[in-house]
Amino acid sequence: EITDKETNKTETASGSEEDSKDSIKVGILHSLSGTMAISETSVRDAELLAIKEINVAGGVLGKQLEPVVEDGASDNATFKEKAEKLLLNDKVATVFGCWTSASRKAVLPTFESNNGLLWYPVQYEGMEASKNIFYVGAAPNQQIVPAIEYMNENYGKKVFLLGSDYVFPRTANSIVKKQAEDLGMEVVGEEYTPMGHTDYTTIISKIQDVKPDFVFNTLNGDSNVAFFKQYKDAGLTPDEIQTLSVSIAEEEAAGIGASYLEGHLVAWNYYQTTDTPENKKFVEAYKAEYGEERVTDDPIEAGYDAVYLWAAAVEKAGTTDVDQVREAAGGIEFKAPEGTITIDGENQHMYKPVRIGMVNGEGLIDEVWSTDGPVKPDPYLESYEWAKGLSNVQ
Amino acid sequence: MEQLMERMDTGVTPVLDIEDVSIQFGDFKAIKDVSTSIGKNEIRFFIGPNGAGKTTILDAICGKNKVSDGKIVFHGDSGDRDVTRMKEYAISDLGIGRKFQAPSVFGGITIDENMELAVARKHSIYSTTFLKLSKEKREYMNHILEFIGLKDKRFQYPSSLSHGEKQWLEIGMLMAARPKLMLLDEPVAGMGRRETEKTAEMLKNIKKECSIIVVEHDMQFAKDVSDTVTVFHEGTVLDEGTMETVQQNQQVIDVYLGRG
Amino acid sequence: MELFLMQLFNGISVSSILLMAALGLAVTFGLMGVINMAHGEFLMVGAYTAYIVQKLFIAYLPAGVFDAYCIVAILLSFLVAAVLGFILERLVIRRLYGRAADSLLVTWGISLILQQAARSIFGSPNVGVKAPSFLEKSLRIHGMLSLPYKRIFILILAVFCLFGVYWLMYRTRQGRNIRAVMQNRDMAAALGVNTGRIDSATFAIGSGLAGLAGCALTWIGAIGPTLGTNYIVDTFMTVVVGGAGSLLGSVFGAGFIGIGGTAFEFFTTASIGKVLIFLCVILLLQFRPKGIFAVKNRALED
Amino acid sequence: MKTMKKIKGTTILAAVIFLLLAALPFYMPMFRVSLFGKYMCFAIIALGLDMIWGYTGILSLGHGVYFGLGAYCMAMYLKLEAAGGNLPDFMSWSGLDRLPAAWVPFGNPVFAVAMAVAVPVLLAVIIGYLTFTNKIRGVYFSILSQAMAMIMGTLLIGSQAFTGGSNGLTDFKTIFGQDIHAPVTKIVMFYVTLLVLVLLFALCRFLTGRRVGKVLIAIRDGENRAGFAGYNTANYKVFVYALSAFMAGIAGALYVGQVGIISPAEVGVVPSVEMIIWVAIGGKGTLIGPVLGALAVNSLKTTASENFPELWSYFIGVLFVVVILWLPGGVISLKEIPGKIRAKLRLHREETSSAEEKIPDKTAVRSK
Amino acid sequence: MFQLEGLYATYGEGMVLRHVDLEAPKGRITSLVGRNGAGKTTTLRAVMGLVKTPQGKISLDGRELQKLPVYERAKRGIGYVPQGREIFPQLTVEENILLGLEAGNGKGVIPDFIFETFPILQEFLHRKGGDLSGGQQQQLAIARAVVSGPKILILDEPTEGIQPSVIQEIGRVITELKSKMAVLIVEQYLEFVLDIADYCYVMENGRIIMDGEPECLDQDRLQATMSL
Ligand SMILES: Nc1ncnc2c1ncn2[C@@H]1O[C@H](COP(=O)(O)OP(=O)(O)OP(=O)(O)O)[C@@H](O)[C@H]1O
Ligand SMILES: Nc1ncnc2c1ncn2[C@@H]1O[C@H](COP(=O)(O)OP(=O)(O)OP(=O)(O)O)[C@@H](O)[C@H]1O
Ligand SMILES: NC(N)=O
Ligand SMILES: [Mg+2]
Ligand SMILES: [Mg+2]
Repeated sequence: EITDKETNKTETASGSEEDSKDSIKVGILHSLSGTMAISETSVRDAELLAIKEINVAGGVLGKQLEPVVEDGASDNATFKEKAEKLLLNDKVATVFGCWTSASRKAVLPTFESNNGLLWYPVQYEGMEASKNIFYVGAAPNQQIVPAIEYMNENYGKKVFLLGSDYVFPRTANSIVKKQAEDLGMEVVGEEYTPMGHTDYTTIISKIQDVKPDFVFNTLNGDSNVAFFKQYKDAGLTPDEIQTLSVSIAEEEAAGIGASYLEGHLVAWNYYQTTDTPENKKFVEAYKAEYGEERVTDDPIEAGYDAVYLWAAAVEKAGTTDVDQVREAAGGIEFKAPEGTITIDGENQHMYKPVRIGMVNGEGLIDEVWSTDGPVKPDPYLESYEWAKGLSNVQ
Repeated sequence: MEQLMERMDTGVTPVLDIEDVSIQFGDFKAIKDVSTSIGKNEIRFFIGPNGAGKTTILDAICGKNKVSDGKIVFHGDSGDRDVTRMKEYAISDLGIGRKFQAPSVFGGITIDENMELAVARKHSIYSTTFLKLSKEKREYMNHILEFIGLKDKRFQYPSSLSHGEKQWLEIGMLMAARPKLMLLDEPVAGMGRRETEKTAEMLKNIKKECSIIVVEHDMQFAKDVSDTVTVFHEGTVLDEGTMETVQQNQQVIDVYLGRG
Repeated sequence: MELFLMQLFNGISVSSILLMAALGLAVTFGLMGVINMAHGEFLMVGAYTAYIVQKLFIAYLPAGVFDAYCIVAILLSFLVAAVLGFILERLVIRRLYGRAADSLLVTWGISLILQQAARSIFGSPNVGVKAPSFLEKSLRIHGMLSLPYKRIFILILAVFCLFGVYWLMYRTRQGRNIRAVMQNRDMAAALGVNTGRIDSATFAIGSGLAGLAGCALTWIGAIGPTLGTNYIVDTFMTVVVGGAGSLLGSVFGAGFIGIGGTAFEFFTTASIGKVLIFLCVILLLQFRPKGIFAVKNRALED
Repeated sequence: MKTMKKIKGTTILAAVIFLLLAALPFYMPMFRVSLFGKYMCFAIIALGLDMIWGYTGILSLGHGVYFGLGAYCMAMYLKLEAAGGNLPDFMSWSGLDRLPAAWVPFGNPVFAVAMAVAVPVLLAVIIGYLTFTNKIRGVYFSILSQAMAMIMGTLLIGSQAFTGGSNGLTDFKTIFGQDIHAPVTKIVMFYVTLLVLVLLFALCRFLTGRRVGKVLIAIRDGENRAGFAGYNTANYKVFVYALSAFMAGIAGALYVGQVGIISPAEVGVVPSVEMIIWVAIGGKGTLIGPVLGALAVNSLKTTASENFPELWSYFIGVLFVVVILWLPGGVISLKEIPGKIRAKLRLHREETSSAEEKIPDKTAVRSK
Repeated sequence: MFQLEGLYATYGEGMVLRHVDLEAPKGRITSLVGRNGAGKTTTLRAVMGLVKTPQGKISLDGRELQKLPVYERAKRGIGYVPQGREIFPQLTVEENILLGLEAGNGKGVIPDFIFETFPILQEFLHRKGGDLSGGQQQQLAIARAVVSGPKILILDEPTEGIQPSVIQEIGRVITELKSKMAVLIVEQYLEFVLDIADYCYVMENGRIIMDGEPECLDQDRLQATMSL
């Protein structure tokens, strides 16, 4: 009996045999409950939208995609449990999912030991390149690093680092500190607040006390709302002390309220206002599906892209077999709403354009600066001299 | 004081000396400089008006109340010990057992198990885990269960007992522990005459092994069982002596006994 | 000096917010003994009520009267949460009196349901609420020392609610009945007190206070399905440090955690500050096992 | 007689549950078996919690702390083994260049396993000694323990370089030299967990059957009175609290091996409350109840969330409410229903029969 | 006129009262005696609605009460002094009494006769009820019931824990009260109760086994029942 299971298991989830029927199962794994549901449900929506569009257009390899949605419940162990379930029980061809780095780290061993495939839609801190993950969000050199360069040039050398107390902000800031040193900038404050922290008056007092040229903000979730409301209450404006946030996109902006965010800066690869024909179509489709009220933003777009990228790779490979799909994926281009993105076959990250934006009175984000074209992903920041020693993995 | 001298003369060794004890709640002095001493094998009654401080002083003896002044010295096997700064369980281990005014037994275990906890003399985690009750202890326990009339109900839970039955169970548990000094707060409240008499009989029996302090308002009962009586009034000792002499004291009649 | 004064005000202001958020709990938990884990969700209900009121004002009324939404929102958030509390008490809570631990579990279940309901109705992402414009300014005293009107307003609101609750509980017949019911339900009934009505009313008041607090929270923080989870632990600490069952205790608890917490945060970091203040709570309980303003009572010591 | 019969019923139930678990690998796919391995760890925690809550009346809302300590101790070993002599990855990107001294001995599996048990017990003894001798009781203790869970979570997240921060410790490769993902390893870990569960169950059975168990109940029903009866209640409470921490620590160590991750999300306030829920749903104050509760609640949670990923919170929420309201004794109290019905019938019979016959009886003895 | 007709009462699965008939008219002190565990307390709790009464009638002045909730029965004029005092420990003495006063729809002032009977209550008016001594609490419990001016006063062992001189006082007060209300008293203290009662019911095992005026009761049988 046991050996039976064993063979069953080593077969794993590659599951090309499994989809001999006329549909292909794909997994969607996001937090639909708990604190992270705030951000992740919309990404799930975007992924479902892409699946629907592909199905309408005839599916992949002539088969319809059949999404299997699971709730990671904002809990790392649950993410892992659900990943196993998707790979071993449902034998899905691939999984689109996760938001926090913690959840990605939690499922990574599962994907590796079962040779599954995960498409991760969110910008993150880098220092990782698993052959079982495709990273559709920005690597640090596609968001954090250029953002700091921009701020250094346009706002000044005194930076105050503020983030939520978890891995992404802490690691991002350790990158920023190295970079700041290299640029001759001065880090005048570094604060982390627990997730769900609700009162920023003390930190704002500290900011007022040290008077930085700008605040580099890696707060996540609810905390941003509290921070920006109280920032304004304290009489601070972007004119006095500018902020740049890397985890506030249009959806978060709506939750904070445009009046509190107007004039503040953010850094992403995509905005709802990004002017491409693909984006027009995407925004229209998204709103048509989920309502005029809804906005699109970078992770939502990345989730949407991820599905198309995988579909393209499968078409190219002619199978959903993980190894072959991975093989085929390198170099695949997709005309995404943010512009053309390309899969880097080596580290499985994307070539992406980088954009700095400013929140406007409607809560949407206007681009104020962008790179000329897509930037090559560099998750380990190997091309930066100052980043040496940040990672021991090569 | 005279009383005390008297007893010293007759060679009765005290088990408990209460020396100039005062007890205060906020700025209300419930007990003021009370001194008395309880002899071996003596049944002492504390009587006195409601609120005189009888329960308060029992609370102090068994460690439930802090004493603001004075000493309470227990003369036990392990020498003389001032109990005013000791923890409840340590006082209990010295051999001072207490019955409360409102009946209180453990509701989550059966009557039998209640008795079992009481009869065991060793209270450490080790002994409660590994040691079984000796045969002699079990027999003693059965004997008490019979005596308090709860043998048939022994596997029931105490919640199914009436008020009076609970009183009995508590007295039974107290007896089972074979303390050197028993403190009984209104043991016959809520008991019928018959039960009261039975209790009196029992007290006279156990007196052979220990000393007893009883707080009671039942004068018939006091007359029947007391050796000596201390009358409290507004936190002080009004009189002390045998029931007969105390009953004659006009002050006692005025504040306590009434015309009856 | 300026920084010190600013920090002191920050502390007081955090305290007032905590007090505001904890007052309802001081009633449902401190007084009624229900370990109400759904308290945070009543805050959430109040916050969403404020959101809806604001939406309606924007949709149907001229922009000139927008600021008046604030008054309507305060009243309605109290009412909506109170009604919800009333219904919950009737359906569920009333079977749990005297079963503190069970009340914890059931209200935990209720909090899951309410959170999910908020998600189903309003969606997972946060929604935005704008404070009325007269609260958006701050009273600049000197240099960086400025007191936001919002904070002052919440402080006043908290004090107002505190006195309201005090007056109700200790100065009215209803309050006496409430306290009697909480101490001995059977006997209160035997004295002609309609315990069922008192229970529902008290729980409704506690819930209403939470709703009101939730409305105030919309001006300074996030409004989303998980709003309550951010406050639940802090509010329980607040009530417990001071001594459950004592209003003065809750005031003290709010002050202790608010001022102490911000001070620690100032000298260390937000995370360490939180750790330190909770450590202080644990330490304090060692000396005051029933909270600072523990209700001392001969009859309570079993 | 009656008590004898009752014990027998639950023994049979326990035996059935353990046999079903033992046979699990023969009729369930491997990953489901692993899930049950996880649930059994939860059952161990629940059993320990029941000892302090169901029996002794101490409601701890912070047992995630002890679970976490056990798990982290074990995870440190696994992480070092996975790093294979290098610095664990998270340390380098968090700015460390050398293994912290506290981590060094955890390279030794025996030390790590010993610590997984010793650290929780030690902390429980310290915390327990302070709080119980200082007479912190009831809800005050519960909230205190909740503060501990909060502190633990915050500290773990805040010391990323030493603990892996919010990511926790994960990505293990081998355990005691064996491939941690290999089915054989998983099966072995499953049976080890089951064995530990059965042994601990037996231990608790032994304790509750002895006088010490009665003392615990006495403390629950009236701590002061138990003190007046001569029992040093603080000692007993420290003992049983440490016992439950011991069990949570073991559960943590077993959990990490099977689940392959431990992170602050598993040890904070929310999971600590969930642990209490397993006990309550199963039936506190019985031993098989919490085991059943942990297995059932978690299976149900998994099933519900798989089938209704967006609605499962409703199911779980409603389940808590319904069970606690209508089955205050937990699902285990279902077994009393037949007895209750019988009693009702008996009562009814008595009612009608005495209504008929007793009236003349009474007038007969009336004397005036 | 207060009446119980064929009353049954149960605790969970145990039947405690079996077909109790009892009358307590105004102007008379009716007593209920019996051994420990006979069911006296249960009878009074059944009257108050605190235990289940699956069968039988409870009526006051012709109106049936058995279906009414507890508080409604109190409003209809039952004053209850429970066994074990059951004062509100955290309310002051004054508040405890005021609760009683309001039960009878009385307003505001506590009548003087209360303080004349129980002077200690006046002295400790602002002390918490729970801090009083046992006997003081008992006095408070009686005062709280009497002050509501009920149609029937039911007392469960009111002399328990009270000093002899005050017992006499209580006897006097009850005797005075009977002109204004019916009184039903449960007592173990036979000398006391037979002295003040006009009529006596004897209960055993949840049944009334004798009743009559105290002098007329079969003394041997009474003694036998009480002392079994
Ligand atoms: N914790 C307390 N706080 C305030 N006053 C108290 C407290 N404990 C007792 N008292 C007061 O102390 C006095 C003595 O009370 P105690 O209970 O000792 O009386 P007692 O002699 O036992 O009376 P009884 O015969 O009525 O039981 C009473 O007036 C009581 O009100
Ligand atoms: N809560 C309860 N659950 C089950 N049985 C009970 C309960 N309370 C009382 N009984 C049982 O009901 C019977 C009558 O009890 P009750 O309290 O009415 O007696 P009583 O006549 O008032 O006795 P006492 O003089 O001792 O107060 C007793 O045998 C008792 O065991
Ligand atoms: N990758 C992030 N934002 O956690
Ligand atoms: Mg007394
Ligand atoms: Mg009785």
